[in-house]
Amino acid sequence: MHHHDLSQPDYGTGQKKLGIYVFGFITCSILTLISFWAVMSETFAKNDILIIIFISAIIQFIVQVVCFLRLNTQTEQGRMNVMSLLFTGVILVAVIAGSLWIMWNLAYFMAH
Amino acid sequence: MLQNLFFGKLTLDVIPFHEPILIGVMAFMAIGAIAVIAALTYYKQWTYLWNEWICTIDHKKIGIMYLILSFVMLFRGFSDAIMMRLQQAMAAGSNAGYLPPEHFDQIFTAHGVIMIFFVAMPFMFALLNMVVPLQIGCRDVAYPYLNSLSFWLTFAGAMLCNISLVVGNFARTGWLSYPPLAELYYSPDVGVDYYIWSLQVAGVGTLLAGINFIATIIKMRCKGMTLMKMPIFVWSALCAMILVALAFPILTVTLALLAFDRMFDMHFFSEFAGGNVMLYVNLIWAWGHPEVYILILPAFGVFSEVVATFSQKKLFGYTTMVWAIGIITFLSFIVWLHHFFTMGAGANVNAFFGITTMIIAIPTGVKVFNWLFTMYKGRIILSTPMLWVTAFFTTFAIGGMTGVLTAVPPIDFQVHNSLFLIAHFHNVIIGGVLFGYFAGLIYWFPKSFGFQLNEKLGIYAFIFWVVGFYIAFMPLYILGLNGFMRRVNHYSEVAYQPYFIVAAFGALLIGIGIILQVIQLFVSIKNRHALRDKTGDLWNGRTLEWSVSSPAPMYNFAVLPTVHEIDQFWADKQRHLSEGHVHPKEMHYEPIHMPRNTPAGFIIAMFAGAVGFALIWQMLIPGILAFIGMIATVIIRTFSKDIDYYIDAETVKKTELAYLRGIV
Amino acid sequence: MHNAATIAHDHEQHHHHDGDSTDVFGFWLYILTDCILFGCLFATFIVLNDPSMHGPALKSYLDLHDILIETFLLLVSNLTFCLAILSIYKSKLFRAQLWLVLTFILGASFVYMEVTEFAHIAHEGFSWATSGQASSFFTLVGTHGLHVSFGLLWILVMIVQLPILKITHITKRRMTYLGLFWNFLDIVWIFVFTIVYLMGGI
Amino acid sequence: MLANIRKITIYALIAMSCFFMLSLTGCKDYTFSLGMLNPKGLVTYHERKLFFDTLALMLIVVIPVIIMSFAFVYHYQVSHKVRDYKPNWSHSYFLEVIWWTIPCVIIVVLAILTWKKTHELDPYTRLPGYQDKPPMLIQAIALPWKWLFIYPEQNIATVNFLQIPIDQQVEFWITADNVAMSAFFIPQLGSQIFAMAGMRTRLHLIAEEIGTYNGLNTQYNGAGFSDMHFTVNVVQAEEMQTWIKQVKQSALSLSDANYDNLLKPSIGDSPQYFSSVEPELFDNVIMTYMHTFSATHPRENNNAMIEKE
Ligand code: HEA
Ligand code: HEA
Ligand code: CUA
Ligand SMILES: [Cu+2]
Repeated sequence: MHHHDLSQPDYGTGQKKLGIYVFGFITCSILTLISFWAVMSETFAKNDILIIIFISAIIQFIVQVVCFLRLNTQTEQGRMNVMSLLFTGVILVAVIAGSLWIMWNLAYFMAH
Repeated sequence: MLQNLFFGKLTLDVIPFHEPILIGVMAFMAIGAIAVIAALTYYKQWTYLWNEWICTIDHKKIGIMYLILSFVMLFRGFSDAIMMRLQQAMAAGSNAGYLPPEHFDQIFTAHGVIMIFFVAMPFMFALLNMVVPLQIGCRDVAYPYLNSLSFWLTFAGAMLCNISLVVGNFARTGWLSYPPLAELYYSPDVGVDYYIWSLQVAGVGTLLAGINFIATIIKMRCKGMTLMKMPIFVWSALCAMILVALAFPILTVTLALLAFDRMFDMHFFSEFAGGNVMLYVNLIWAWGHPEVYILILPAFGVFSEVVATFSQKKLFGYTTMVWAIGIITFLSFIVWLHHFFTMGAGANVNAFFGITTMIIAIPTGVKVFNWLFTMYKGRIILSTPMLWVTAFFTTFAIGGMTGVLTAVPPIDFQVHNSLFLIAHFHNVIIGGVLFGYFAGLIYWFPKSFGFQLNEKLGIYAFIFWVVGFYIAFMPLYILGLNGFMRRVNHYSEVAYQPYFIVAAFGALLIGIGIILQVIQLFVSIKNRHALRDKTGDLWNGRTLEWSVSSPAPMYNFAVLPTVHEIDQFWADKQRHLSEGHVHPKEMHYEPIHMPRNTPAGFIIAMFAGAVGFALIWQMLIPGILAFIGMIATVIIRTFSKDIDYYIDAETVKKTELAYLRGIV
Repeated sequence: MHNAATIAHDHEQHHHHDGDSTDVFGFWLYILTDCILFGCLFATFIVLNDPSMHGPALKSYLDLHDILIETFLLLVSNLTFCLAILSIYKSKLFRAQLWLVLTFILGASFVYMEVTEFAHIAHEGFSWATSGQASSFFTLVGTHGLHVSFGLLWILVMIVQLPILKITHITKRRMTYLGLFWNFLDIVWIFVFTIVYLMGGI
Repeated sequence: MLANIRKITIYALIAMSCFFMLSLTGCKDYTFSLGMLNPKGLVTYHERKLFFDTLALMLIVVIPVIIMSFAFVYHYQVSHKVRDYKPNWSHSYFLEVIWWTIPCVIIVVLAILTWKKTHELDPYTRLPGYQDKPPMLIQAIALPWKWLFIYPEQNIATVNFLQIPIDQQVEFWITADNVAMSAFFIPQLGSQIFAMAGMRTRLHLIAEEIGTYNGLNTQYNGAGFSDMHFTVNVVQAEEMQTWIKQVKQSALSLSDANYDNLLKPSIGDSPQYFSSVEPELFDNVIMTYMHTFSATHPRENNNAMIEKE
């Protein structure tokens, strides 16, 4: 921690580099266009569209996290940030998936 | 029109002048307030109050303020409980009791809300503030200013809840306010709005405090204190705060959706327009279940500290303790459905959540065994904190067992919403949470106030509490198994009545216990010189907080400590014993960098409270003004440069030497 | 706000540095709590957006072209904000301000488009009081919009504050906060346009 | 001082158990007949058994825990000057494995039991032993502080009174109208389950003993909650037939107008009997909530009492 150059403190959020930002920006633009195109062109089946837009969204999420939020595991603090994100993610998935499961199950039984 | 913009639905009619009891309460409150104001003016204490307390960002003082808040609110919570007990003891057969439904329903709702949000939660934050920074060897929490904001938000929430006593009324919907009952159609008055906004304001405060403590514990431990060398109380606090950070946003959303339904005609929970009431039940319990573990985890932490100290023995199974806490933390997010097995989900869902629930018994059991074996081959000193722990074992084992019983869906189909459930959770909340917090309070009281509490009165209070508890709540198990439901205002079956009379008697005994605690407090304050803790290590403690004077100096540690092992202070004492002295006398002291007090937290929170009040009564203009005030205060504060200062080395040295002289 | 992690006087910088990293961690935790908040709103939306529900369907009111533009406004503003941060680190105060102004304009256009869209949809007969589905749509998207609006206010404050407080570790830290916040909002938007608009538009 | 504590504690314990005993004896025989402890139906019978099985299973650990907690505290007090003092003994693989394993084993057993019983006693499915016997259908509607029971096959209806034949599996369809979320429960016959407007939950019960039981709402739903009880009469099949004939004679019929009357909030109504029912009433009630898309509650005009408050 001692020898950081003060002009670039990273607080565990990575170094700032123009190249990475531009790369992130271009990737996200392309993925966004793909998603919108998949829906608007009306050439695909519904399931295919769903697969395309969700894969695209997940890749965009990762690109944004890496390129813009600059999460990384280089420093102690960086690892802490990543860990807390992962834990939150696990809980979030548990709560959302659990809720949807419960709600659908209830709706199913109350209609049948 | 203009009046509407300013006052919304608020008119003079909403003040219940026709209710003699409430007018009495109001007069009492007014007299009290005037007395306090007069006293402050007479003794010229206003500036003291403002500078030393309202603006303070010292975690130790904030802890004390949380304690006072909890203590004051306990009287409301308790008088509600007594009123309910009396009503149910009377209202059998043709006797309707003295509380009509609209009062009774308001009382149990207020009791639940106040006990959980404004007694137990502030009590927990009091202990955390009093202890955590000292135990991890740092000078304050990560964000002292945020800490003050958190407290004042909680305070503002509590005040909103109390205002409902005299202006308008409180919700009559139960402490979780299920729609559709909580929707405008069934609850047209402002009760539910009070509920929503007092919890919303306090909830934001809690969330911020949670973030604050996580950052404190993760980032500000003293040198050498790795995660696996933290005192268990700090571990339990960390996990409880992780639960806060992950669960409270769910509460915020849930309450907001309900508020939108009521304020903006939205239809989240109205079945007739594509809403879904079950969604509310689902969401509120996704918060509600972690919430009860938020309360119990710090209590578990207290037990770990107290058992080790008073058995004069190292805590058994430190590593498994940490794992157990971690597992409980995780599991508490995948069990919430056990609160609504009876809502009509299929067998797979019910069985799955039932089983995840009972798994929690395993790590909890492991903790219990570890505590037991900490006592095994120890030298147990039965001071009051230890007495509370002793009572905890049996009480919590029974409460936990009845919890597991309700976790089996077919059993829950019988006992859900019955007094059996009420008995279960008072059993774990009083026997676990309260007993734990009491133990912690007595244990750490000297550290915050510099003197010990009177032991004798403490023991008497303890006995009344424990005996009273069993008498008050065991009958409820029997009633529950006999098909008696919760929230019942009167009943025609007189055979139930004897049980309720016994239960009311038990609550009275608890009341005596509480009175004894109050007397204990006064007696101890009066004799504070005799009870003074001169060494700073009254109980022969094991962790860092006992290595400084009582009360701890402003800056906590003159020199930030370094640790190499769990229970460093204890180990130090063992080593120094042969050398004759515990504390280094000649030291090189340096100036200490401290954050400066600020009124910003208080002001922002008061504005937030005003926004809440304006939302309740739909007072448009005051609401907007208060909101702008809030934002403006935040922004102005960011421009301030004068946020810290140094305590010079000379002052530090003087303070420390005075303390050391006291020991010798 | 800084807590002495050390008392040594001449390690002043180091000390601030440590304190700042604590502070940023705390802000990160706040962002994570916001994730939960949005997660719940998404869950609510998905539950209430059940296709078997009766009543007017969201689909017929959506215009994906506008959404695409909104998406790009936000994405570009993300980049410009990063450029502002880069300028800060290069100690180019004025340039940072310029990038911030640009970010503000992009963000404000986003909010403007969203508000117009809302007004339009509501005017067409799909207002938040129409049905549970409508309520959840407006609340989810609106909460994001509200966050963006707060971000805009914050950007304004930064634009004013930078020349007053100058580029110090404090303003750098605040720009880091703001950056996390702004980027986070773009991430949330990815899920908003995928789950609400694209899935709704199929 | 310590001796003092001990004495006080002992007195306290004695006093406590006295009170507890006292509370148990009060009108024992009579009180114990109202809930799950005195089952009159298959479901409750199984539930009670499960309750005690589970309890016994847990007591295997809980009783030793309670005993140890008293024994250790008592034995190792400083004043007892026990020689055996090991201040640094804080770890033992052997012991820790034991107390991870035992609760695990118990919970595994309990989990298996839970999984099986939850499916067996699932309110939605036919009861064990009655899988292929068609149930009798009764539709229950929670109304503002009273219960309406419709016998669709018999085309009759009752308020706050339920009569069912013995040893006959009954399937309840449950919903609510113009009242907040409620729950249907007959403790001595079986499980409770929620009643919600716009939705239909289901419940299977069977009565195995003739008698009169208490039925009630268990989910707090406003001012009339405490009085939302109904009487359950279990009778022989023949008696059921005569009763149905009797009800058919009733002057009242459940027309739309009469149903609207029931929608008005009222507390503690005595039983009413309807000789006929509008066809599809139950489904229509559910549809009222499912299919309107007005901004206001479909029963806006029926909540006279709520407004009065
Ligand atoms: C601090 C508060 C607290 C705590 C710690 C607990 C702990 C537990 N609770 Fe409780 N609970 C509440 C507060 C709490 N609860 C509240 C407030 C409600 C009702 C809210 C409302 O509806 O208003 C409630 C309701 C509630 C329900 C819903 C019932 C219903 O609505 O019908 C259930 C069901 O599963 C449940 C289960 C449990 C379980 C399994 C535990 C377990 O964590 C208990 C674990 C502990 C032990 C088991 C004892 C010690 C262990 C041993 C001695 C080892 C050996 C034991 C075994 C192997 C079994 N609780
Ligand atoms: C923390 C939670 C808590 C606590 C401590 C208590 C304590 C008590 N409660 Fe309860 N109670 C609830 C939470 C709590 N309760 C909830 C959530 C409900 C459900 C509400 C609903 O239905 O919606 C409920 C409901 C409830 C009912 C309603 C039952 C029904 O629905 O029919 C009754 C009936 O008598 C009751 C009684 C009591 C009694 C006699 C006490 C007393 O024995 C205990 C007295 C306790 C105290 C006076 C507090 C102790 C002091 C402190 C914690 C602070 C001390 C501070 C300092 C010393 C600084 N409670
Ligand atoms: Cu409740 Cu469907
Ligand atoms: Cu729970």
